[in-house]
Amino acid sequence: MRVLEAEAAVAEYYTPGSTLGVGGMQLAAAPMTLVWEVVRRRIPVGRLVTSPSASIQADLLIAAGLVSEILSPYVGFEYLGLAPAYRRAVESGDLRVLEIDEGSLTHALWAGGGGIPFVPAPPGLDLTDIPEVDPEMFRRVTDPFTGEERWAVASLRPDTVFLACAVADEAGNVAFDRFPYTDRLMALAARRVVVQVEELVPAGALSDRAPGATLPAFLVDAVVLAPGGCRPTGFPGRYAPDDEALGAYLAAARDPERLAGYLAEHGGGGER
Amino acid sequence: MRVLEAEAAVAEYYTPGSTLGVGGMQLAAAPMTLVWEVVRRRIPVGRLVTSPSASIQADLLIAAGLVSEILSPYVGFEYLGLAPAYRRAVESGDLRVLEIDEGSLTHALWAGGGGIPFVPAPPGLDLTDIPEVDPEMFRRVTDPFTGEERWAVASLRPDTVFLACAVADEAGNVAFDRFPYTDRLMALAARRVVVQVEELVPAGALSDRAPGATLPAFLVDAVVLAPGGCRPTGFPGRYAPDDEALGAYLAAARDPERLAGYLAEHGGGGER
Amino acid sequence: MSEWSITELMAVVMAREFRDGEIVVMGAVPALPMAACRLARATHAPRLEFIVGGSGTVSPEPPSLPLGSCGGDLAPAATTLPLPDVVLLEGRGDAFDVFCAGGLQIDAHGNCNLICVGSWDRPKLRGPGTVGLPFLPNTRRSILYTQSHSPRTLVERVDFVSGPGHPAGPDEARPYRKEGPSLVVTPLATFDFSSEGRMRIRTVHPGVRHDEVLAATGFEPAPGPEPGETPPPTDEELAILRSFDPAGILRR
Amino acid sequence: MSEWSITELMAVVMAREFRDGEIVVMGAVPALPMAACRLARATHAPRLEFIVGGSGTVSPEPPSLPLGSCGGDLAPAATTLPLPDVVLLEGRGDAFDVFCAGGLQIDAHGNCNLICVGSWDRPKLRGPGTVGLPFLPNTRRSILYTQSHSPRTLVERVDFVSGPGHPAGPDEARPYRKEGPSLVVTPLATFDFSSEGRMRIRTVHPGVRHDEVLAATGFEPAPGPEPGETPPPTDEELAILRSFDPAGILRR
Repeated sequence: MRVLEAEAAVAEYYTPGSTLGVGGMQLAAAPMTLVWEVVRRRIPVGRLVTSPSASIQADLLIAAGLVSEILSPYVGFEYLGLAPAYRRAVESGDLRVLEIDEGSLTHALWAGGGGIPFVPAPPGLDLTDIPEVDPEMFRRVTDPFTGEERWAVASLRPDTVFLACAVADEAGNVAFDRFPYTDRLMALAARRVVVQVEELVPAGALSDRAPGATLPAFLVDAVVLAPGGCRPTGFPGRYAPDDEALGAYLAAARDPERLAGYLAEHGGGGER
Repeated sequence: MRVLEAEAAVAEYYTPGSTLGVGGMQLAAAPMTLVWEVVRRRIPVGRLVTSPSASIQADLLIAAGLVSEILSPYVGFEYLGLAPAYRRAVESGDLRVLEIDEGSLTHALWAGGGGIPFVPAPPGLDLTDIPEVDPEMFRRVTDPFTGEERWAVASLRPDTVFLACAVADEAGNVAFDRFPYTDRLMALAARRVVVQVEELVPAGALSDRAPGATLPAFLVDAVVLAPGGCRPTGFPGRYAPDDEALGAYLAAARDPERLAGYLAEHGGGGER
Repeated sequence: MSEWSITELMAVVMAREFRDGEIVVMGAVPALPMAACRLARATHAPRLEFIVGGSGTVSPEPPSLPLGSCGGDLAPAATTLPLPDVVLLEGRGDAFDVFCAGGLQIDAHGNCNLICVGSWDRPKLRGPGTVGLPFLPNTRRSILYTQSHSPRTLVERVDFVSGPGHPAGPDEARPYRKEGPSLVVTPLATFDFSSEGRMRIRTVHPGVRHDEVLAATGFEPAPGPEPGETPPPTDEELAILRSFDPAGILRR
Repeated sequence: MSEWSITELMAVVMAREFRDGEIVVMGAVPALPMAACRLARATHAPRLEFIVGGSGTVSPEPPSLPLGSCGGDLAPAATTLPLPDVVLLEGRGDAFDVFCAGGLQIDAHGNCNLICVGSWDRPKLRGPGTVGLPFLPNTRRSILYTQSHSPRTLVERVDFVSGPGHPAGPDEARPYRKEGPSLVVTPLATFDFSSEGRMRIRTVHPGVRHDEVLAATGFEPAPGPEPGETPPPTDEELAILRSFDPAGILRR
């Protein structure tokens, strides 16, 4: 593990065009410092994988025209409404969607973390139209114990994931403070992990954290110090979502003519 | 959730002859208060499922002649040697063994917690002799994405599990202090969960614990207050394994003539 | 009788529907179902527990209702589950009792759709995605709600099933033999389901006419008992509701 | 030169084998591999990390070597993984570099057996069970060790494969194209493996004769270079080793 600037971390650990996983749930803990770095340098994203509920970390990459296809159970802005760029890109046919639900995504990441090639779906999915429209992620499998046919979801290993965590110690261990969401699981499934953190602490300072609340340094490739770097989303226990700044993004993203100005203005330098 | 005496908790939440899961890893956190209750009342155990590495919590039930079959990746006493009753019962053919490894057991419990009927095995198991001797837990499945055949392990839902946790609050939430082992996962897979704890604290006192370090009350059927109740195994952070007491058990368990006396002496009353 | 907002009425209706001891799960924008759960806990269902969205918090009691489902204002709670465990348990089928959900479209059989209006490959409207709605049939029952009661929202058949409701017709077994959707709450009315799994008007909210409900509904409800008026919030219910909604989220 | 125990020698041999930056996993009775890891960290491999058994602790540095692998004396560590995550990652195939393991039997191709001696259904000796040994081929390589070097322990072919080694014969691909077992350490000698995956004597410990090793080995080792003497612990190695073994666990 190394402590790097965002530019170096993204350049070194994300291969343009490969599968990128982005952490953060709803309007919390989006790794915006790292995402802005991708936008600023206009790095193409082959496939974007999100947590079960992404917001601006996905919509911004789509707005910038960088994403070829997306695997996500939800892109939206929760109480602030739909995701403008995502909506427009899907409705126009510019963005390929790999339809998936929260359960299948979570289990696919679990399987990816364990060398497990696929997971049979629990009840529920079979009553939806989802697996029929996504033959890349869903196939029929025969349960060898009962002979029954059911849906299976393929396992998932993002080439790189970007996460926002609370703290890293100087040895590169990271801790999640309150909610690990599926971010921690995404790190287990990833081939490379880049974590932006709010704070750096001395080595050993995380030794009192519970096992499920940390990631050991050997699962983390690079740490980027980025206090406030999840804005305009919030970071639980540190800052709330900035609804005004989110609104400014939404207004720009709804209007392609204003979008270029927004990207130029906000992408010019350090994180917002 | 209810706080009960061991006798009532076992009587109410363990159906004789059903599948019993016992937590604790190696010589730590064995739920001996609850196990002794089964021994004392001579309750037959249809199938005993253990954590990846059990010791006296399994061997004692076998020594008492209560177990029909066992699903366990390891029964032994770590640095103190083999498990005498387990060894004797398997070598004599008195105990049916469902052979399984740590990975398959862990994944089978995960699947049991999620309504997932089976899990394809990661690489490694296919190069062992294990799945061939356990057709109840292992079958060949065809990967619908690659067409390859591989082993699958059936999911597992113990009817009841007995765990030892550090603390319960008065609302019935429990916390694991240091190591959750696979005990926490076993609780997710179980139909009924009985937890013995070292300590009771007021409601709300666990609100600062990390998400992965607790179980909410609605996943716990009964809590039994049993300080020191893991002895002669240890409880991390509270007491170490009692090697002398473990030695006394091992000596008795190796000699069927001394065993009856040991069970009578130690099974007479409260926990040891 | 105090004045109350439609959203407050909806929260009260949902609260009355919960039974003591039930475990409730909810997703994004949790203020309404969370208010309902807290009201139920404060009145007839003290042992009800609820899990709030991606936070995994169990029955949090923040000083004010949260707008979002994953924020720091949901902590601390008495306990919190890691999100992957919540997701896992949603598949188990016997861990949770009630799923509170909605959709861009809800149809006559209680199917929900958060994916798209129009065809999937070239949608007229792309929704955010289905999140956890495929697990709807895995809780013992579900309670559906929408802030928009219109023929576009309440439709005969959803364009895409992303959250399964009752199977159409009397002959098919209900999925997994659970209860399925038991109640739909809108700004105009409440609905339950016929024995054939088709939505029917249960009550009409105070001040709303029956024909207004029909005109706003994009399908013909199943015949049923004469709908009464939705009992309005009592002063006590309203006082309790507002005690944890000092910011008036439910009155916006 | 100080006096040293055979177990101390074994720890030193294993320590020298680790490379900087490797991630090592170990199971029950971890004192020996843990001592080796700590010695490696203190000398040539400061960035090596090791995970201790069911505790999931990462590179703990307790004041004294632990007897068990799950006890409270392993905490605190800089971080700890929940056991299900360690198990998961063992299947991933690229998370861990070295698996330290042993068995009731270890055979000429490095297969391990913790299940039974004799037939599986009616064993002469029932072992404890295989725990995590099926994952042996999933780490980049493995280091095997046993405290008992006898024809009953080191056998031509294990009675039951519970931890896979190299495939027999030159024609089969090695499992998953990883390195497989790279070293076997016993109280008498060290072994490595021929290009055909068969064990061969690498070094003989000081004071042990070559024919003693052969007599204690239940199979004919593959021919190889003339085995040298295992270099004994240096004073520095011994001093470091004993600094975290004040109770002398390795000298018992």
